[in-house]
Amino acid sequence: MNQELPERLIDESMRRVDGRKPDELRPIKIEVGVLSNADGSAYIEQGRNKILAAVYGPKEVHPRHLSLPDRALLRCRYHMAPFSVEERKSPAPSRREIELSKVIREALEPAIFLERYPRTAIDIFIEILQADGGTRCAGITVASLALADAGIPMRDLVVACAAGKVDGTIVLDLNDVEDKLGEADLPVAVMPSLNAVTLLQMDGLLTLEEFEQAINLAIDGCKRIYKLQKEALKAKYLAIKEEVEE
Amino acid sequence: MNQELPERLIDESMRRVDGRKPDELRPIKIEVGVLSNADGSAYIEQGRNKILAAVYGPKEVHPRHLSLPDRALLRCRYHMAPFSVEERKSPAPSRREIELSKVIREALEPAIFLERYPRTAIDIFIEILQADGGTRCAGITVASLALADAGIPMRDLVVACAAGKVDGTIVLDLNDVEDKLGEADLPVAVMPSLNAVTLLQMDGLLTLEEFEQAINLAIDGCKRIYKLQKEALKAKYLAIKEEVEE
Amino acid sequence: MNQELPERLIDESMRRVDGRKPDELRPIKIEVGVLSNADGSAYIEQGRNKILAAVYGPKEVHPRHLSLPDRALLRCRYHMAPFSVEERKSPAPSRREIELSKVIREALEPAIFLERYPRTAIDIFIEILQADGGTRCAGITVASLALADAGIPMRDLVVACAAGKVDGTIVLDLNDVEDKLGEADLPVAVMPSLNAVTLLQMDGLLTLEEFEQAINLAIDGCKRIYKLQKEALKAKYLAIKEEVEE
Amino acid sequence: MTFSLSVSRIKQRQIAKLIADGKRLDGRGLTDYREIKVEKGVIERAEGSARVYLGRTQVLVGVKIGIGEPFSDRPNEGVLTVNSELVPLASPEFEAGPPGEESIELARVVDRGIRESGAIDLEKLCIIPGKKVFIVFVDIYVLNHDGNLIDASAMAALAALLNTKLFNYEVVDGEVKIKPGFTKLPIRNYPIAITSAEIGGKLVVDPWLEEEEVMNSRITLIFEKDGRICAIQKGGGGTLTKDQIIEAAHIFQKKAEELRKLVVES
Amino acid sequence: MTFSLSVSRIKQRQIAKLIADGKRLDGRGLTDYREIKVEKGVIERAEGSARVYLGRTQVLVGVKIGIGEPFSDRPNEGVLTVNSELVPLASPEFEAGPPGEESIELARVVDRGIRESGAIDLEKLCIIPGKKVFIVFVDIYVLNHDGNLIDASAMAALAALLNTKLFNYEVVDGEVKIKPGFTKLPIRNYPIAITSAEIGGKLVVDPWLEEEEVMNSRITLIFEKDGRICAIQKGGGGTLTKDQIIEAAHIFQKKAEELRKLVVES
Amino acid sequence: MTFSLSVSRIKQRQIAKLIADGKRLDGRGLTDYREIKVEKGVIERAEGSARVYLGRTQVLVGVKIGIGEPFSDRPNEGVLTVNSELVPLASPEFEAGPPGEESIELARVVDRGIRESGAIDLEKLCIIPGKKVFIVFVDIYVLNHDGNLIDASAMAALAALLNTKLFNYEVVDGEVKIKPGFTKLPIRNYPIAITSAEIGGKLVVDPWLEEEEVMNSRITLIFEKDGRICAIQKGGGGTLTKDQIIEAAHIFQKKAEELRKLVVES
Repeated sequence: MNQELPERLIDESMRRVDGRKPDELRPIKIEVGVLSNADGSAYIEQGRNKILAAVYGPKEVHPRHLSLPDRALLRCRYHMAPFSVEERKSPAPSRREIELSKVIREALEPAIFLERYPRTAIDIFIEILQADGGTRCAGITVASLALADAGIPMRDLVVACAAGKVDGTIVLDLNDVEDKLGEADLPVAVMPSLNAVTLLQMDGLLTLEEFEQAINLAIDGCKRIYKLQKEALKAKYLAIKEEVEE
Repeated sequence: MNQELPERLIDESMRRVDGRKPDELRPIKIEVGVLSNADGSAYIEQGRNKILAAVYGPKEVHPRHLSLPDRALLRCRYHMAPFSVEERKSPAPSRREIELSKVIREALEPAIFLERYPRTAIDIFIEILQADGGTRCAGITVASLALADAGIPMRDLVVACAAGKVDGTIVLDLNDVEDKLGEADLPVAVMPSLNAVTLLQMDGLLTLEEFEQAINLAIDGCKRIYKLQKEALKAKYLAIKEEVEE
Repeated sequence: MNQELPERLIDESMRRVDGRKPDELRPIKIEVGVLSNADGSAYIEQGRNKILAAVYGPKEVHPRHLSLPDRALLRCRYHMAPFSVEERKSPAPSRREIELSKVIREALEPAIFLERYPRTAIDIFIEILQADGGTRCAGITVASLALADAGIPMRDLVVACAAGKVDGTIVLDLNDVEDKLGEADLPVAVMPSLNAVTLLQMDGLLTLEEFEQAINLAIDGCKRIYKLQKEALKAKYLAIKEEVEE
Repeated sequence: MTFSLSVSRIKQRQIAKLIADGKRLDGRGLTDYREIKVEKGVIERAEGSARVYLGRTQVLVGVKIGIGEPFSDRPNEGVLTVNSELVPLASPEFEAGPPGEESIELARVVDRGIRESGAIDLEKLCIIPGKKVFIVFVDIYVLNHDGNLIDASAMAALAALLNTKLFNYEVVDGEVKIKPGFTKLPIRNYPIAITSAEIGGKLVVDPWLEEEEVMNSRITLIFEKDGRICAIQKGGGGTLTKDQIIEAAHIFQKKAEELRKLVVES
Repeated sequence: MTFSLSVSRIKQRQIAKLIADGKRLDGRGLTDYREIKVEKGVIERAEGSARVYLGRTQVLVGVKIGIGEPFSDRPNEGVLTVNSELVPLASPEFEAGPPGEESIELARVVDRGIRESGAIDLEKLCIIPGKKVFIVFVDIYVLNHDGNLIDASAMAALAALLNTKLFNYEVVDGEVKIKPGFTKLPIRNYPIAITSAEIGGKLVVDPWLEEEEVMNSRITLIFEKDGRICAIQKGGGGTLTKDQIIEAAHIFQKKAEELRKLVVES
Repeated sequence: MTFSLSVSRIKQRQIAKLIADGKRLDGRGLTDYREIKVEKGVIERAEGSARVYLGRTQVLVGVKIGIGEPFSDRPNEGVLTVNSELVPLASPEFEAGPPGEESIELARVVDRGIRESGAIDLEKLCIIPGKKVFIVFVDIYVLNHDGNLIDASAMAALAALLNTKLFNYEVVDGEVKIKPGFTKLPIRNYPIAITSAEIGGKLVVDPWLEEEEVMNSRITLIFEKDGRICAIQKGGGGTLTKDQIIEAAHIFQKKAEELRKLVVES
């Protein structure tokens, strides 16, 4: 029930608790199109995070009066499985989950051509099956692929990654222990090809200089993950192509 | 966390715990038109009570099927701030707040020409910022002013005041300690110029004679507060007049 | 607060804790048409169970969008009074009550000509005033009579009874103690004249042979209660006839 | 809908007209109650219970006894909890779900009558001061709603409390152990609620459903055994005059005496 | 909508017609299961976990172990709690919010299979009698709904329990201290659920979504390791004959044996 | 509706056009705050309180102190709880009921500013390690919503905390006894939130309601007393550039210094 917590988060050779260098991402595995019912879906593993995203829509809005005359209604639910964390989480949405659902929706919204689907709804569901720090960022990364898989037209993929400060050092892509014991966590989402930040939050303490350093590192991480996103999409389409040609 | 409670509520010279005579009201301060968003609003301090009321409407009814074909739907919410009482109150409405919302709505309803606004809603919100006994009465007094400030046509202002029995004596306008330790509390609301009682409740023990004495004293208190209501309304309109004429 | 529990559930002369033989029903008392507001109602006592059922409908559906174009919407609420069991039950519906409401609805549904009343609703309310084991079965038996009393056309009455295993013996119509301490409980509902099982559940451990024996016994019990149902209906109509002829 | 509205208006005028002449649609006089039947002990598994029929209105009250903590400001007193459920079986107007304002008002008015009259000697329900006390759960269960739920519920609650038994117990090492046998719940007062509807300027006692549908307002007075008022509740969006209320108080006081006898002796 | 309704009616007739001939739309025989894949230990942070694929139906079960109080009537036993979430990611029919009747039924049927078969030796989960016991939280998480959630969930729950580890601990001064290392959760039985849909008078095992949409009713039998039935649940508003049920019981018993092997050995 | 929509679009263009020229509809410059008024100690029965007026926006914060258990992973620290209520009195947009996402975000952003800056010395609020600590309830009560609730709420929360008194107490036999008199709540940092709206590519500080209605996105930075950022929250479905954000950070830092003086010295 209780994790053993390390005394130091970065050792003398600048290695982090999981052996990474300060500017190193955790191993990432992405798969697109993993669920048969959803209109689009994707799965990501980033470190020990395991996250599934699904998209339904554009579809009719229920209840009707919520529909918007000039664009699609975008809804998002970030949700943690009861077994995804150290102590079992109650299934009812926590205040944290409600806030994250909001900021994730707002992070994805600028990418979608919502005005093309007035009076419809697009629903994004993000399920955290296992949590290991940085779930909101990985959730945005994978949800953006589920949107693409659903064929929803987008300005760019949205990709997210955190930077932060741990034992006095600015590091990339914090894991659970670094998040809990570190000095600051700065999750950032961007549309890389548009140079646009769509999510920005911060907890902790950073000077303006450290902040600038951290946001640059986070955006750099985003760009590296962006490549993996595009590869995963390509892999999906190749698979389909092969299927069709078989 | 624990108030110190006095042993006697009325001393040998017939003075109450706060120095008042049995038939004396607490100091009252009223202001009309204190919020910019509401259609009407008012604020009252009565002893240590601090209460804000706002009125929205007549306005469209949501959900639609609640609207009435022959008159306006009157809704009322009496609500206590978590910090208004000794021990922090949970924000969820208590059974007491639900009952008081009902009786306050029924106390104000006879004053309003609801039949003039069919298929609309009038919403009354009463927020108890600090509670010191007699909040339902002061809430009615101030809500009635918020209705007038919203320009809702009324048969008369509704004004409320409690009488009760404390250390064997019938007294006017009980404060928190008198309410808790006294023998009876009798809140009354009236439309003074129509000689009509619109709210009547009682807790405690009163003989028929004491009851008659108490209801007479309460109505007398109401009439005194009625004057203060009208002065507060006048002050508001003088202020507006000055503003216009400047 | 604590019932004293017996050591043995069946004695050497094959008598059960309440003196019954293994294949004996508890005393049953049924009355039809006991509430003036409901469209149909009935009351049953089976052992110490005391259960009231009421039916409203066919009637308009609220909210509208729940109505079905080709048949009536059947709704069912199985609910226990707070004082019906050993420890006071919270009034909020428990998971058990929600499941039982579902299986009872599904047990009654096959009997009703729902297709004759498209776009309407039929509501069945079952209130357990006192519980003594076997409430779902007695609830089905009495709800079926309330449906008949409401004049809802049915293929047959539905009647239910449990069999089970207690101290190694297959027995009929388990009471509370037998249910709690016994080895298996098998509630069954049937439409006797149609040879159709409409409810079947089981908890406990039974070999296939025991299962076959138990289901036969349960259905036999159902047929005996079916006679009592019909007598109760007749009694109601005789009473009406007398009233009319008086 | 239009049809039923106008029917109701015609009936409304008819009811009001009759009442103006001192008569009622069901033949009663203005201060007459419907037939009252009180049955005690109808739910054997509850520690106390009673069913009251007031004409076609039917209310069942069950009392359960639990053990729990006292309120911090009353460490030496047992706890009284009154709830009411307007189950949808009882009326087409009632809906399943958490209690609405009508149900909460009903429970709170009955609660006030019991509490303010000191009907239960709560100090005798203290087991270990500040730690363990008996909790008295009074659950009002309306089975058929044909008007005047307050009076029927208050009578049923009193009858159920009069019928309530308390476990014997002993305290061993700070733990409460239940012992065989029971004592009676200590009841020392008998609050009785009397309700009238105001229709066309007149008060009619014990309104049935059709009268409640047309009334302007409602007034309930609860009297304790010595004739003192222990609770009042006005309901409905109409008005009353002070004189109406004071006159009613004298009439109701006598009425309460009659009903008390009926409930206590049942 | 009209369009999809008539499509569904055509499909319904087609499915029923095929079944009458002993065939199914996806090519299976009437008593064939879809392809089953069981993966244990997929969520490392949970004390136990398993994912089951039943054709395109996908269910994840996670087991968490907590410490809490036993039920007062079972002071020497650990507590088993089974919940299910039909998250909206899994189907256009599922909605966020508190569990509905379908979700509650699913959890309770899986719970009954585990509980009635005695699958978990709950007495071994007692830490301090009457005070502290292990709580086993079994959370069913449906990821893709393509029919027969009960069988998939029951398999996933059993597989996850077989994969569950328990903390080592010691009791020091009445407080539980976690010690390094783990033991296995004591499992002593292996309940397997077998479900059929009744369509046009015939029972088809392991219905997929399109069959569930046209079935009249559903019957689930859960068998423990020695072939005894430990739970039954009929679902849906149709009927079955006693003979159908008894015949099914014999067929299902054999089927359960096959599936049990697959789950235990996975 | 159509009418009000087009009005809003005209106003939107007008607001954006003005801002492009460095002006605002209410005459302020792009980095100007509206008039700020801070009143401390307005609710005497609360342990701490303050009301902040930000133009016509009005926020009341009350602080209550309770005693409860610490979090198991922080046995030596008091507990901070921040809640916000957007009561329907404050705006036609607000509805009664459980807090929505906007209300939760507001409370959590204010919470992060207080928590991450270490504003309250929580270790000094420990009474009996692992058992009893002080709980600080910060309740944000919005009374009139005319935009920029975050900054107004954060200021009111800080002002209320600065004004909060703590009971004196002693621990006797493991029980906490309240003694007469008070001490001050130990405050050691002063977080200040600065919020801008992005409209037409420009950032305007302290947006009022009409600006919030037309903004693309919103950015809040909270600064602690030494000028470090302790929390950031971007809101709204628009985008910002990194350069915009970094430039804003420098401007906001100075702004925060000004506001801090105003709140602390009020």
